[in-house]
Amino acid sequence: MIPSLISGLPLFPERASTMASRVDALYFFLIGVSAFFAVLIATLIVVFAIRYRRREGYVQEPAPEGALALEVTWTAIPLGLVMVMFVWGASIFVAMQRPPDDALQAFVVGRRWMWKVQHVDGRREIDQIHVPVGRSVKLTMTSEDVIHSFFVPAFRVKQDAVPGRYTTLWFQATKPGTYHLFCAEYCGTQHSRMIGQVIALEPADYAAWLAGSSGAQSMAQAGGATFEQLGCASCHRDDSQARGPALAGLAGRPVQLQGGTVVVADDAYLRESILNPQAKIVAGYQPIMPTFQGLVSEEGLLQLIAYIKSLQAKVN
Amino acid sequence: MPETSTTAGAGTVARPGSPGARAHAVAHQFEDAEQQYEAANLGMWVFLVTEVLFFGGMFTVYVVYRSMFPAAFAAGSHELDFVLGTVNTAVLITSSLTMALAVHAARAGGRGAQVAWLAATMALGAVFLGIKLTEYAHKFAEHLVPGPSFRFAGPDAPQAELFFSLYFVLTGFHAVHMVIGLGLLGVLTTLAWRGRFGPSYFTPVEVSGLYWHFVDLIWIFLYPLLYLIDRHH
Amino acid sequence: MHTSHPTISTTTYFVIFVLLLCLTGLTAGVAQIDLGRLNTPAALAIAATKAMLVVTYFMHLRYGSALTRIAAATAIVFLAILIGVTMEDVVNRRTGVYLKGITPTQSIGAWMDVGQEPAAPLPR
Amino acid sequence: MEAARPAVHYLNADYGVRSWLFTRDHKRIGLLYLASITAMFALGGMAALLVRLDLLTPAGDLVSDDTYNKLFTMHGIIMVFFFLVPSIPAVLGNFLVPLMIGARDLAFPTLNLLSWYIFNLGALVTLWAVLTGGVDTGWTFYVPFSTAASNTNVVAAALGIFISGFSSILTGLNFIVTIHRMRAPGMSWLKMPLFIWSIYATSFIFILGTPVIAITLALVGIERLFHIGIFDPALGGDPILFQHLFWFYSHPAVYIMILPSMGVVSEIIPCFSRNRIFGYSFIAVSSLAIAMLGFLVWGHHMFVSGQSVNAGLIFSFLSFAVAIPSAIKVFNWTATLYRGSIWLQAPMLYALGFIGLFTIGGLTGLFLASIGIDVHVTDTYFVVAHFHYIMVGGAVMGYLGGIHYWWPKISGKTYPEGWAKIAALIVFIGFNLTFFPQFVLGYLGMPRRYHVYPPEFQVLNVMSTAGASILGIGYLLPILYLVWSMRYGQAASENPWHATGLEWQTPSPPPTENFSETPIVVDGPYMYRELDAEEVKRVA
Repeated sequence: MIPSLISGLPLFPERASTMASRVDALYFFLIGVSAFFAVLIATLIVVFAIRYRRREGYVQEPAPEGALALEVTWTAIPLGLVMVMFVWGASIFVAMQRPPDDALQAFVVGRRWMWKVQHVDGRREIDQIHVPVGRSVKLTMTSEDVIHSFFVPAFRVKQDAVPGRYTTLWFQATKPGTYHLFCAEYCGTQHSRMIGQVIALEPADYAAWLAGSSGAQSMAQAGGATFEQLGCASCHRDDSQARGPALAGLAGRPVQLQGGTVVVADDAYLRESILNPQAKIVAGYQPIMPTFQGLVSEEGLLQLIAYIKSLQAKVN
Repeated sequence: MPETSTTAGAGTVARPGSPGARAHAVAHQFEDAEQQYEAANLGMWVFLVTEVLFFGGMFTVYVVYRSMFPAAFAAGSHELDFVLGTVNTAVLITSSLTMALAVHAARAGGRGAQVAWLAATMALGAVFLGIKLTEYAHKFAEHLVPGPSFRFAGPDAPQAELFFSLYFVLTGFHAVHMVIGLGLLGVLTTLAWRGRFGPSYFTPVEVSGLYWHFVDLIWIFLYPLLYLIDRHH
Repeated sequence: MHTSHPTISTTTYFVIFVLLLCLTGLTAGVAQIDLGRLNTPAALAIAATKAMLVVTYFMHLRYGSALTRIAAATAIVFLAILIGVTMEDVVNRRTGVYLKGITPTQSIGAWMDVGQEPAAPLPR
Repeated sequence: MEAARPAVHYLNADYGVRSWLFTRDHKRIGLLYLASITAMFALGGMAALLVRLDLLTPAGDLVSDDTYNKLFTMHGIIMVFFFLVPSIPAVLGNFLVPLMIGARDLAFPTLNLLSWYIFNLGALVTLWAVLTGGVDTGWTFYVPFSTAASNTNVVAAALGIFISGFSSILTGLNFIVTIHRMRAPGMSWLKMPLFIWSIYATSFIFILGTPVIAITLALVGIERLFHIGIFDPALGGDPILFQHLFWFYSHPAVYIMILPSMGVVSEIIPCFSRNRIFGYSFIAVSSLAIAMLGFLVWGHHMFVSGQSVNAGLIFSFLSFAVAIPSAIKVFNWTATLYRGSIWLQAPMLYALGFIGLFTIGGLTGLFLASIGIDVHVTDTYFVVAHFHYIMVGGAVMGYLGGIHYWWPKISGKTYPEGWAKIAALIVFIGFNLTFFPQFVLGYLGMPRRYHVYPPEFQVLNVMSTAGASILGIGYLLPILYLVWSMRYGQAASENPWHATGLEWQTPSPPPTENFSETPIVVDGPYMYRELDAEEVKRVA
């Protein structure tokens, strides 16, 4: 019975993203180093314990207090090794933080206890997300209540979804299949049931999935409707009557603020400018915009941002 | 039993000094009054280190939020009573002076002076708390207490609520420290009245003084951080 | 008995007291003047000076043992670590753009920018 | 040198409940703490047992979701704040610090007793919170879950921890002042036993870290109680700021647990190797280095929290740096065995077991410091396994080793050596069986705090639960035979291990005043040789 159990026992998770093999390579390196030192220490202890076990007529030698050369050696070697680990781990992490520019976009809102996903074309999913193999996907995430964490073990990626701000995560699936999606940040009663699936499809299958049962408003369209409904266009317009900055082509570009600082109009900036307009005033404009805190839902915000980004597409 | 015959590298010897070196006020664990004094003094300083970090947690929250919402903090600060805050600073500084003089008197041994300066310190502490309560009452009346009844005009209302949360938490914990200090001073005054302190024994007055000055120190920083943001507007 | 702890004369206490009152007046006055981004640093510098006076004279740090000075320094160092490292995160995470050669728009000193004059008064 | 059991000692100097409840004797207070934390350990252990039993099946059939969440929260809060943090400092530290430095008591005996009452008050408030509905936030109290979402007794639990924090502060304060001001003549800093160094470094963390967790939990309680926003994201508050404040204490808290254990091991290894400790000053200084550096690495708990990338990289770098002093200690302990005369009594078995488990815990810490791997394994069972290797494999092994080593001094009786060796072996085996499979589970991706889990994780979970039952027996045995030995054990001599150190120069159990005369110190610690009269005179 035991052997059959062991043979069916997985030791490593499936490797289904470009990041997975990079993380695993470092993992195996660390296992190698750890095993070497663990075995070394264990062997020394056992050998010493047997070799020097209570001897008759033992007299303590006037042993040195220590040996500087030895101390320096066993300080320097681990130090060198951990610095290799640091640089290696940091390079992986930096890559995890840099989504490729051509990544597909999708938006994720965590809520106790479900994952709400919306694709750029407006398609919504709950507790599952379809992605194409071989194409980078960038998720922009937030939460409606408490902190959640989007975790796909097969991709070796994880990122908290934090209420009140955006975080991002990207991956590129390498193998078609259905993979676990876990909430990894404790969020209450059904935390362990806040799970789902990441379904990676071959490009052709993904295209077929996209083609099926569409017809929903795209995110940008929905955002445009909200934009009209809230009367944003009365100030953010292209003519001389504009009391707010023009939005076309804004997303992703640097913005000059009062006081001379320059920020990049990323998602976080756009979100802040809607919810807390006084925080960053664009040079040449008055701080007259009211807050829209409480008037727009988290999904509505994501749609508004998608709309602002689509304005950029028109200009280009 | 191990085969090696061992004894530690230590021996014992009677400590030099006459039996009279251990005065009546020295607790049994100390060798002499000097050691006892130094232990108490160091103990209070170490305690004050923990107090710095205790308030430090709140200061960290303050620094982070002020960096995020400078305008809201300025708007919130404008709602505080500049005059009362300044007067209270002066009151607390004066109480630090009287406390220092009380320690001085305890060292000199004059009973009347000790009691007088301690009582003056308590009176000033009470004045400070009285003024603070008045300010709190105004804030209640103006709906500036964070929570469901909070009302604040202007675009920064949510972040101004954060400012007032910090205002009440910081000044509230400071006031709690003041109350504890008043309690300590009350005990000291009684003991001083009974003539317990003099040149050979004044440690309690001295370490309580350290505590009182520390509470003053915290206020010295709270005053500009809470009351003086963007005053010139 | 406590020969290692010389007493400070009452005159010194009064001098320090007067200095502290003057500094309080100074900080209250300076706050009324627009110094641009220097208002907050000025207020904190004055507060730090007052704190030094209280610690040095009222709390006898100047005459105490080296150990008490080390204790005071330890408190300041670790408070600085708590605030400084937390701010390192707060300041750098807000721009949303990292490690691409783009200078963070906020610096550690940015929270002192309150004194800067906005283009128009805040709407009420 | 072998003195008979003294007629009057600290245990029989006075009788009756009052003589214990109002004692100011550091040795008796140490025993009071021993009683309190043993009770808390039993409660925390029962919660752990229920958690492990529930995880036998993927569907979590034993208890409901909410009950499961309350159980692991109770386990975490009790074990961290009411067992591990006070364990060695408050029990062995209280008992040994004055004895080891040749003092009659701690500097502030009344504060010491007060700290025990405060500890119990905090524990009772927390237990009240647990018994009247429970708490389900996890011991980490993350906002906004703890402030806005949880509808359990968060305020009471936070209040209990807040209160018990003052007992930590008073204990640390007492140790720092005592070690600075009350060492026996001749005991310079570099002649202090390594246990004293580690307790000194631990006290440092008590003093600097505890007030920050106190105010942080107070802010959570205030936010909840008065419905004001402090960390509330709806007002612009920052939940990640809470995490910074929380881990500023809670990461160094791990060193509160492991440093004293390292100190115990540094006493046991030279004694049972009959060797001077190798690299005394490196071990001593590395304790301080760990305490200091420990305050600079808290952000490695937050690599996926959304903190800035810069901060993540800095914290990763510093986390690797803090591994070095720990590695230095392990190498020096191992070198101390070389050419010694090794006596494998129970305390030595615990100490060697400590080195093994701590080495694994420390090495897996490198995986977590490595920011690219941490993204995958954080908040999974990999982290659970790692910190149990440090906090249970490390801290508790050291604690048990210390209890056995000094038991003759504490109780005046010898414990049954055979049973003790068996228990040490059971603990070692049970521990590894419980927690090693969790490393694999974590890398496979099983998140922590999961009540139900995918069926492919079941085999490893069953192994872990089986190990936990063995571990439970291993922990039960010492409680039984140590209590038995208090009544039926053989009387212990003054120095049964023929150890060095001032605590072995006074009778077992020691008199209330510890030493009949103030001892003086000539040599550094761990010198196994006779002193001649000339040397005694020279220092005197």
